[in-house]
Parts: sequence; C-alpha cells; structure tokens
Amino acid sequence: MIESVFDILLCALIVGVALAAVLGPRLFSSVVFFIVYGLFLSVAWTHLGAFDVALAEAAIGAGLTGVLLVAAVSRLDRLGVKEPAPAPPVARVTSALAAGGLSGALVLALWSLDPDGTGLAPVVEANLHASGVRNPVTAVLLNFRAYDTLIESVVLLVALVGVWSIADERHWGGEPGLRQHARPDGVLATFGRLLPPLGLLVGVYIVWTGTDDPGGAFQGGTILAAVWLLLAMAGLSDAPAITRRRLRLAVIAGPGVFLAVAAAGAVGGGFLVLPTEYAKPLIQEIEAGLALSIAATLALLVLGPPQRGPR
Amino acid sequence: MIAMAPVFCIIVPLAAAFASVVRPLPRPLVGLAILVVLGLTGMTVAEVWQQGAHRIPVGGWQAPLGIALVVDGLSGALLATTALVMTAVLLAALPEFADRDRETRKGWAFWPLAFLVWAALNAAFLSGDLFNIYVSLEFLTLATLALVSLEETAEALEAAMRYALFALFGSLAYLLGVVLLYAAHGTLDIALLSQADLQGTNSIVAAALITTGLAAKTALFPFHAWLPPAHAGAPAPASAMLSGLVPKAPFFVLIRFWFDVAPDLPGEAALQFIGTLGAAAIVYGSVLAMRQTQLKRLVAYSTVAQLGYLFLIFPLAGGDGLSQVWSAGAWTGATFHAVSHALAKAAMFLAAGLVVHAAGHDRVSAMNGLTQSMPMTAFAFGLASVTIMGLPPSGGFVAKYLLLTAAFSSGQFIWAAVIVAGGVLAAGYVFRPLSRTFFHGHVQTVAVPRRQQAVPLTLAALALLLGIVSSAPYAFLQTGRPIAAEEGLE
Amino acid sequence: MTPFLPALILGSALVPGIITFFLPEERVRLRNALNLGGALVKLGLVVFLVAEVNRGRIYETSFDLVPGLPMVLRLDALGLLFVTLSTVLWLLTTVYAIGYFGRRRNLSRFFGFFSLCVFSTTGIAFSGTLVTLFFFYELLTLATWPLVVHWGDAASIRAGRRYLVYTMSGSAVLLFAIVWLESTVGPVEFTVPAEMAAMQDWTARGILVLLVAGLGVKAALVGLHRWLPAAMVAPAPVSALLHAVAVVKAGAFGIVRIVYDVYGIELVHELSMTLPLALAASATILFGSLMALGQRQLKPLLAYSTVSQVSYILLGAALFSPYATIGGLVHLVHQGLMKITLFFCAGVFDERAGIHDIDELDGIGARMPWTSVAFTIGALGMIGLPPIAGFVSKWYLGLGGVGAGHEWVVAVLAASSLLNCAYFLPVLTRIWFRAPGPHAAAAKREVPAALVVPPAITAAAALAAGLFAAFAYSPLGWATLIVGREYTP
Amino acid sequence: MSGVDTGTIFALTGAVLIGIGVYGLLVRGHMLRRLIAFNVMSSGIFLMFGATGARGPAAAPDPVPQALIITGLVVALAATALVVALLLRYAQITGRAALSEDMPGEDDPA
Repeated sequence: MIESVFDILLCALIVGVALAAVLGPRLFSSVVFFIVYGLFLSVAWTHLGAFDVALAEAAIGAGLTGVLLVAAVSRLDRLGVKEPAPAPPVARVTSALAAGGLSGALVLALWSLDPDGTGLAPVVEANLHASGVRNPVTAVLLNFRAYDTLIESVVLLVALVGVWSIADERHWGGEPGLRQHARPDGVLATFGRLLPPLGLLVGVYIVWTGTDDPGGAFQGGTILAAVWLLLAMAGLSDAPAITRRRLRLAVIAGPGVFLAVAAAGAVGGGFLVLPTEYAKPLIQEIEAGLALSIAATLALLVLGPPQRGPR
Repeated sequence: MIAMAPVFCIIVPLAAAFASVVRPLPRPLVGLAILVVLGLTGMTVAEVWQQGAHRIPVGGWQAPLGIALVVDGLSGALLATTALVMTAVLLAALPEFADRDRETRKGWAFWPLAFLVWAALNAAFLSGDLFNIYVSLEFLTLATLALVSLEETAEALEAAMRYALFALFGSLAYLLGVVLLYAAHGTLDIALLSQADLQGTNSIVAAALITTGLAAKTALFPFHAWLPPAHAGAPAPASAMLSGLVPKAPFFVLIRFWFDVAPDLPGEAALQFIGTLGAAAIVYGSVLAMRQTQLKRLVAYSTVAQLGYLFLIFPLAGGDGLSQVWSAGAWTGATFHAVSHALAKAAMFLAAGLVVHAAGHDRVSAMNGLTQSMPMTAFAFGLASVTIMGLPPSGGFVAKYLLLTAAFSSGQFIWAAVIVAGGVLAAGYVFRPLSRTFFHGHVQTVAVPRRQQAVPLTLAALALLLGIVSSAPYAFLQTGRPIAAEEGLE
Repeated sequence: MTPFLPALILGSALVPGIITFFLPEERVRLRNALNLGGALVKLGLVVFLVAEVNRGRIYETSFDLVPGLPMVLRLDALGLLFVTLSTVLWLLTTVYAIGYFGRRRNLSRFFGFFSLCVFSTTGIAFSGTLVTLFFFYELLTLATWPLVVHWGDAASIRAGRRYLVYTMSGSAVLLFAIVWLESTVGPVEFTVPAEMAAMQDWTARGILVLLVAGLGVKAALVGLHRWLPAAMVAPAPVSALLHAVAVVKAGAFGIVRIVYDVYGIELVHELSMTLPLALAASATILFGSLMALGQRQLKPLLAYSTVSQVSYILLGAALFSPYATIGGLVHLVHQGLMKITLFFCAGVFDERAGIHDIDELDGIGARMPWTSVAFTIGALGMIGLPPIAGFVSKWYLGLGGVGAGHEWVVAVLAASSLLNCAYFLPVLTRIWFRAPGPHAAAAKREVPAALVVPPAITAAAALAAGLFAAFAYSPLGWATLIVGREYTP
Repeated sequence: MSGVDTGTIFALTGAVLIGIGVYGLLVRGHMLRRLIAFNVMSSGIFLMFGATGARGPAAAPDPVPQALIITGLVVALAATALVVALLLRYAQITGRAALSEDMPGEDDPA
C-alpha cells in the first residue's frame, strides 16, 4: 500500500513536470522542465528495476537531449527568433479532445490485457548461457536482437551525416559547432579540467561492465561524449574539422566493426551469428567500437554543423 | 552463400555508405557497388523464384527471441524495384554530385545518404519483425529527411521539418501499436503474431495506431500535406527515390500487417473508410496536380494521387474479402501498382530534373519544345505518363485492370468508378506538360548529353515492359502468399 | 511461319516506327525508305493473307498478360477487311505525307507516331478479345495525339486537348464496361458470343450502352463528336488518317465487334437494342449532314461529313438484316476510300493554292484538274451517285432497312443524300463552273507527284469499288463473304 | 489488467504522457516545443512498454522491452538532433522557428 502511494506520487510528479515542459510559457523553462522530467523518469526506471534503461534515460534522454535543447534555445535567442502566436482556442479544445481520446483508448487497451504478462523474460533466461554475456539486456541488445542495434548504430550515423549536410556551404570543411570562449579561470574551465579524467574512467567502466551488469556501449558512450562536450564547451579542446579523415573513421568505426562481424557471420553461414565460444570477445569488440563511435557521434550531433569555414 | 544474398543486399549498401562517409567513392567504385547490389538482388529474386518464400533467422536465433528476415515474392519484387530505381538514381546523380577536385557539402553528403536509403529500403522490405521494422523505417526517415533538406533553401528546410513532423509522429503511432501488441502477445514476429488470436480492444487500438502511423508516413490523404514540398524541393535524383520508392516502404509494412498479421480484425466500415481516403487522395491529388505551375510540384502531387490507388487494396481485398477469389487479384493489382509506379515516377522525376537543368527554371513552361531539343527526355516523360495514367501497354494498366476486376467481382462499383476516373484525371495533369513539348521553339538552353537522357528513358521503358511481360512478375509476386492467385482472374 | 503471321504484320508497322523515332532529322532518305518499305512489306503480307483467309484459314497467336487475361491476335475475315483497308491507305498516305511535308522539321517524330498509329489500328483489327481490342484502342489514342498537335501552335494544342478529353473519357467508360462484362461472364473472345444467359437483361443493356458510348467517342456519334471537327487543324495526312484509316474507323469497327461478336446480333435484337442503336446512328447521319451544310471552310465541311458517313457503318450494324450488315461493312471500306480522297485533295488545295474557305475554290478546276477530278469523284461518291462506291453502300443499307422492317431507314438515307447534295454540289459548282478567283489564279502547279498521285489512286479505287462490286475480291464481295461466313441472323 | 500493481500504474502514466505529447505536437507552433512534445510522447511510449513488461508476479522485468527502449531512446535522440539542426538553419535563414501555416501547393494555382 505504501509502495502504491510512492508509485502514484512519482507518477503525479512525472505527469506534472511533463505538463510544465509541454505547456510552459517560456521556452527555456520548458526545456529545464524537460530535463527534470527525464531525471524523474530515470528514477521511475530504477524503481521498475530496469537499471539499464534508467542509465540510458538519464544519459541520453535527460542529459544529451537536454544539452541539445538548451544549446538550441540559446542559439535561437541569439538569432532573435520570436515565439509564434498560440493556437486558437478551437484548435486547443479539439487537440485536447483528440489527445484525451488517445489516452483513453490506451487505458482501455491496457485494461484488456492479460494481467499476468506474456513477456519473453523466460526465453531470454533460457538462452542467456549461449549469449556470451550475463546481463540479459546486453544479451538482447548485442546478440539476440543485435540486428536492431546494428541498424540503430547506423541511425546515429545517418543523423550525423544529415546534421553536417545542413552546414552552410561556405563553412564546409570547418570545425563543428560555434567556437566557445570560456574564461580560463571560470567555473566551466575548472570543471573542464577536473571532470574529464573522472568521466573517462566512469565511461569506460560502464562500457566494460555492460556485458555482465547494467551499462554498455550506449550508456558509456554517452558519458564519454559528455566528457568531450565539456572539454569543447570549456574551450579546452577544439573539435577537429569535419573533413578530417580520423574523425570520420572514428564515426564509422562502431557500425563498421559491427557490420564486419555481421558480414563475416553471413559468409560463414549465419547473418550476425556469434558462436557461443567467441560470443563474449566478439561482443566486447563490438562494444568497444560502438562506444568510440557513439561517443564521437553523439558529441558531434550536439555540436551541430560547422559554423565557421576551414582554417 | 546464395541463401545469404538478401542479407548482403543490406550489408553492401551499408558498407558503401560507410566508405563514402570517409571519402567520396571514385566513380568506378560507385559503379562496382551498384553492380554488386544489382547482382545480389538478382540472386535473391532467383532464389525466391526457385525455392519459394523463406525466412532467415538473424543471429541464428529463432523468433520470438530473435529477428527473422522474410524473403518472399513481395519483398523480392520490391527489392528488385529498389535496385532498378536506385541504379538509375545513382547514375543520374553522378554528373551533379560527383565532386571533381574539392570536396563540397552536397557532393559529400549525397552519396552516403543515397546508399543509406538503399540499405534502409532493403532492410524494411526484408524485415519480419515489427520492432525491427520500426528501426528500419526510422533509419529510412532520417536518411530521406537529410536528402529533402539538401538544397538548403527556406522552402526545402521547411518541407523537411514538415516531413519530419509527420514521419516522426507516424513512427511513434506505429511503435505504440507495436508496444500494445507485444504487451498482449509477447512477440514481435509477424509470423508468430499471425498465429495469435488478434481481437478485443487492445488489438483494435493497436491496429488503428499502426495504420494511422503508416498512413501518415505513406502520405495518405489527409496526411499528404508534407509530401509535395518535400519531394519537389529535393534535388531530382533524390526526388526520384523519395517519390518512387520511399512511400512504398510504409505501405509494404501496412500490407504485411493487415494481410499477414491481422486479416480478420478490420470491420467492413474500417476498410471502406480507408478506401474512401484513398479515393479522396486520387481526386484531390490529381486536381492539385492540374493546378500546379511548377513542374516538380506537379509530379509530386501526382504521387499523392497515385498512392491513393494503393489503399483501395483494403476495401477490395481486406477483411472478409480475403477469403474470396477476387482478393488475390486486388492484392496483386495494388502491389503491381506499387512496383510500376515506382519505376514510372522515378523516371518522371529524373526526366523533370534534366528538363529543369536544361531550361534553368522549374516552371511547367520548361517543357516547351522539348521534343525538338531533348526528344529522348520528352519520350521518357511521355512513357512514364502512360504508366501513371494506367493506360496500356504499361504495368499501370495491368494493375488497374486487376483492381477493377476485383471491384466488379465484389460488387463494389463505386471503387471501379474511382479507378477509371483517376485515369482520366491523371491524363488531365500529365498532358499539360506533355502538350508543351510540342510547342515550336524550345527553351532548353543547356545541352544534356544523350547518355544522361537514356537513364530516365530506360526506367520508363521498364515500367512499360512490365505491362507487356506481366505474367512472370505476376506469378513472382504470388510467391509465399498465404492465399495465392493460382487460377488468375475471375 | 504461320503462327507468327499476325505478329509479323504488326511488326512491319511497329519496327520502322520505333527505328524512325531514333533517326536524326537529316536522314530523310533512310526514313522514307523505312516507312515505305514497312508499308510495302505489310501490303505483301496482307495480300498473301487475303488469299489464305479466303480459303477459310484463321490465324491465331495468344499469350497471357496475367493469368486469366489473354491477349489474342486473330485473323478473321472481318479483321482482314479492316487491315486491308488500313494497309493500302497507309502506303498511300505515307507517299502523300512525304510529298506534303517536304523538308519540314520534326518528321522523325511524325513518322514514328504515324507508324505507331498504323500498328495500333492493325492491332485493333487483329484483336481476338475485348481486352486486346482495348489495349490497341488506347495505344491508338496515345499515338494519334502527337499527330494532332504536330504543328505545335495554340490551335493544335487546343484541338489536342479536346481530343484527349473526349477520347480519354470514352476509354474510361469503355474500360469500366469491359471489366464489368468480363467480371460477370469471364474473358470475352470474339469467336463465340459471350455467355450472357446468367446476366440480367438490364445489366446486359447497361453494359452494351456503355460499350457503345465508349467506342462511340472515336466513332464520333452525335454528342460525342466534337473532337473531330476540332482536330482538323492537324496536318492533312493526319486528317486523312483520322477520318479514313484509323480513329473513327476503329470506333466503328469496335462497335461492329461488340454487336456481332460479343453480344451477337440476335441477342442485341432480343434485348430490343437494335432500334435504339439504329436511331442513334440515323440521328448522327442527319446531324452530321446538317452541320456540314453550315460550314464555310472546306475541312470542317469534310469533318462533319465524316461524322455523318461513319454512322452508316453503325446503321448497317444495328439493323437486324444481312443486307444491312453487308452495307455497313462495305461502307467501312468505301467511306475510307472516298473520304481519304477528299482530305488528300483538301490538303493539296491548301498546300498548293492556300485554299481554306469554300469560296476560295472558285475556278480551281481549270488550274488543278487532277486534284479537282479526284475531289469530284469522292464528293459524288459521298452523295451516292452510281457507279461510285458510295452508291453500293447506300443501296445495301436501304435493302437492309426494308429487310429489317424499318422502312424509315430509306427515308433517312434519302434525306442524307439530299443533304449531301446540298453541301457538296455548291463546292463542285465553284470548282468547275466559276471564273477563277484570286486563289485559283495564284495556284501553283500540281507537284510533286507524291502529293497528287495518292488522291488519284484512291479516287480511282473508289470508282472501281463501285464498278466492279460484283467481283469476289471487291469490298462488297468480301463483305458478303464475311456475312455469309460469320453472321447469319 | 486488474489489480493496481506498480507496472500498471506506470503503464497508465505512460498513456497519460502520450496524450500530453500528442497535445503538444498538435497545438504548439514552435518547432522546438514540438520536439519537446515528441520526446515526451516517445518516453511515454517507452514507459508503457517497459511497465507492461514489469507487470505480474515475475521478479525481474522483461529484458526485451528494456533493450528495445534503449534502442528507441537512441533513435529519438538522433531524430531530435537532426531536426534541431534543420530548425537552427531554418531560423538562421528566415528568422522564424515555426512552419508557415498556409497549406503547400494551394497558394499557386495555375
């Protein structure tokens, strides 16, 4: 009963923050509420026992998406973009009805479900021994449904190619993002000096531990990306120009290694088949490649297209 | 190894895309990549032809734990169509996007994006897993989004954002439906779900969400608003893939879902409703196409209209109709239409691209006098129009005939009337630019080599050929269908 | 070789056409050689066939477009009548067109579509099923449109648009009706009338009306005819083709097929649809003639005359009497010979004397005697003056009308002949009996031969078809053979 | 689904979040706000996905939805990043952050 009260309180908070994020009058506060929303969700995931998702939500949902949105708001402010006029009342009422109708339908749909659940947990459990890893989520991500993950890593690459393709033609070949000028004795710079070694350690650890415990390439890669972003924002490290060969190789390394493993399997008789005895090293290899590419890609996604020409 | 050909149809374009991210591929390598994927697609088709439909369990894991790829007549046909259109698109893009000395933004970005679109389409057409389809469709959406915005004009960027809104919303609606199905049945595999008993509130809400989401991504009326600016604003080779191929992916998923997963779920009213939207798309898209002053817009609105035909498959072959003899005809008719429209529309956009390039502007008047200055391109546009109008001898005609037969056999005269009226309306918009090709004095000032003009002509001729040599593709499409049309029409 | 004969004949028109598209504009000789060669080869094959079919042989080739949708090419006596006409006239029109266009531009395009047009017409004649017929019928629409808009000026484009609006709507109706019919009775082959017993009478009537209406657009039935006068802006060889060889004939031929080989004349009669059809044809006959009467220009006059004359064929088909059928079928050929003569001549008048209006013809007979004589034979034939071919048609139609118990048909024919006199005689008077006007004075010589010989030949043929009507291989003889062999109502 | 266990509560919360997201997508003109709404909607879906997998007596939540949610999160981030880039470029050119309301194509009749 106490448990339920906590659940309901947490859910009420999440809904409240979501409402504030969507309806908030000022854009910046909306973004802040969105980040808080992500953190609360992360708590919810922990509470539900989904620690991998909790990590991912905090790092990707709240963290990186938050940074991306904050940066966008400040950029729009500098461009002097104004808020458009609010929707007319009629539109708001009909939209609210539509949205409410959808929620209602979903509640009904949930109500008609079998209460005992019909998930795949037992099947995963039964096959975990052959997957090469002990964390069932990692087993699903990098073995049972590795194909999804392969495409997902490609999706990140697609987004990066897309973001770069939106560069100003004149800036092609320049460095991504705006140049940051942090004061050398400022807080950011201090953080920028202190945090990276720690972040690097944590990031690598999370990647490495992912095979057996919560964590993995995506969560770890995100933390590594955050480290790099911090360095860039503190003005301590410039991102390399987007035409640099090494940068581009880093970006395709993860999906590339993944694809190579998949292709090798296909030649040998099964697309993306990881033989049980080699599964663990193969997964670690893929994770290492992915973590590198994810870190680089995510950071570059947040930095955006080059804003200045090549030097 | 041959059995793995479909898988390599995804792997090889991905590898080509990765390589082109690092540095643009030299022409011979682009050609090699095209040839390899063409060959692999051919092997896939041959394999389906000989062995029938089959599944490839990815990673060796059987469903429900793993993901299965499904290779059957429909996916094979769409793979082949994709290969043909992409080959033409890449060849047509070489003059515009191959950088000579210095790397440029467009010259760099186009190649990985094009190969990624190819990979994404193949992935979507092969997938037998509902969540994997979600990832594949998102993959496709993001790659095409970047192509839409490639011109970087305010219109193109706005078109891309509008496209993003519809497409991302569509993906989420689809995903939501998938989540509900998983919650109820504990599997994402299409074959396993088809054995599950889909009924009740949960299944209906899920099916409605999946249909809405995919319809938004296919630009079914009234979700069509994003399509014309997006397709018209992209560079012509990109438009060709966007209009010819990309909407076919969500439509393909829709067919997979309705005909494989939930054939008995929809009520008559729902089927008629979707059919009505399709009919509205045909009429509305055609009327707007007639009113356009810009060539590529006209062609793009034609896509809105043509996609409407696809949705007539639901009233004609869905629900109870699935057990009827005419269902197979309607099903094949709609899929035939998808294939022939892909070839013809891509040809039309590539031809339009050459015309716009040669005339220096995008108004319909760019076609003036085309039969004198660029007869091959004029011919390509004309041949593609024949398919778009659904006139013989073209694949469009066979498709239309099959749909019509199904409409009459099932006593649904109204859809028959819509189908024939749609042909007349199509004539209304394609003959506007075509008439201008006969004007005296031409306005095309930039010379376009015959080599380039041959590309759209070949594609358009293929669309026509589909209407003459249609029995083999017809039989091929049936491969692996639960209820095949072995006896043909009637 | 025999199974390929239909394909060979089709190929003799298609192959030169496709090659011509890709010929550079300057390759005049090669182009002419190709087109004339194709026409000659086709003529040779057709002559061979006429003898064969006369012996009772029937050629057939077929393949399935999709299962259950066969494409059948069949050579029967009726089809051959149409093919022979179009083949002979194709050759002559090609010669004429070469003379007519001279060194003008865009001729590869023109001759390409021209051949395609003949290819489609031949296909229509050979069609053994309804869908095959539709297939070629639509191809014909597509192939003629570029010819109609050939000049590329505003008037041509407008005419082309009207042509499309009418024909496209017509084919939509036709397709609707064909699929409706076939989804009820299965694929319709022309060898045996379709099994209509299962169908409701009103459904059968409805489908028949839609089929006739769909085909009636090209046959220029009254109300559906408006594209035809508009399309006169096209070059003269195109008008000749539209009016005599291909388009209106395809429509009329299609209706004959529907009445005799899809429904069967007995069934049409039982459905009491013969009378409405005959009335529609009669109305068109009178309407066309009346409209021709009001024209001041030569080509519109001829166009309305076509509207009227083509419905003779329909009238013959609609009357439940063998004589009427013979009259209708033979008019398919006779009208073709006479009308092509008239359009050829109109083209010569235009090209060599700049004549468009009827009153500009004053005294041209003296300056351009060959053309004027040919024109006169055509016009008198249209009126129905013996011994020219038109008389034979009208005679048999009249007999048929009486035979079918519709004596009023004779009155329609008489009225039409009177109207024909009323609009043709003034033209002939001007040609021969007026003092030369400015146009006649400025008229150039009747050269080249390519321009003048074809009308002379067709005029002679029109005369011969009437004079030698009693011979077995005359159009009348052939029509009688068809009727005797296939239709015994 | 009867009985109010933790999974059910969070699944229902997911349904509410989806509604909030859809509302935001429909009424907010500003593209950045629409992106926020999009993310709220997608996390609502994920919550529903994960929570329905955590229903019932089973001790550990179903790992398959968890893996798929992580995939979904990454995909959503990729989409967000690309649209943000589009938006910033668009704002740079036009000074606006919302789509123009007129329907495309209907403004240019022949």
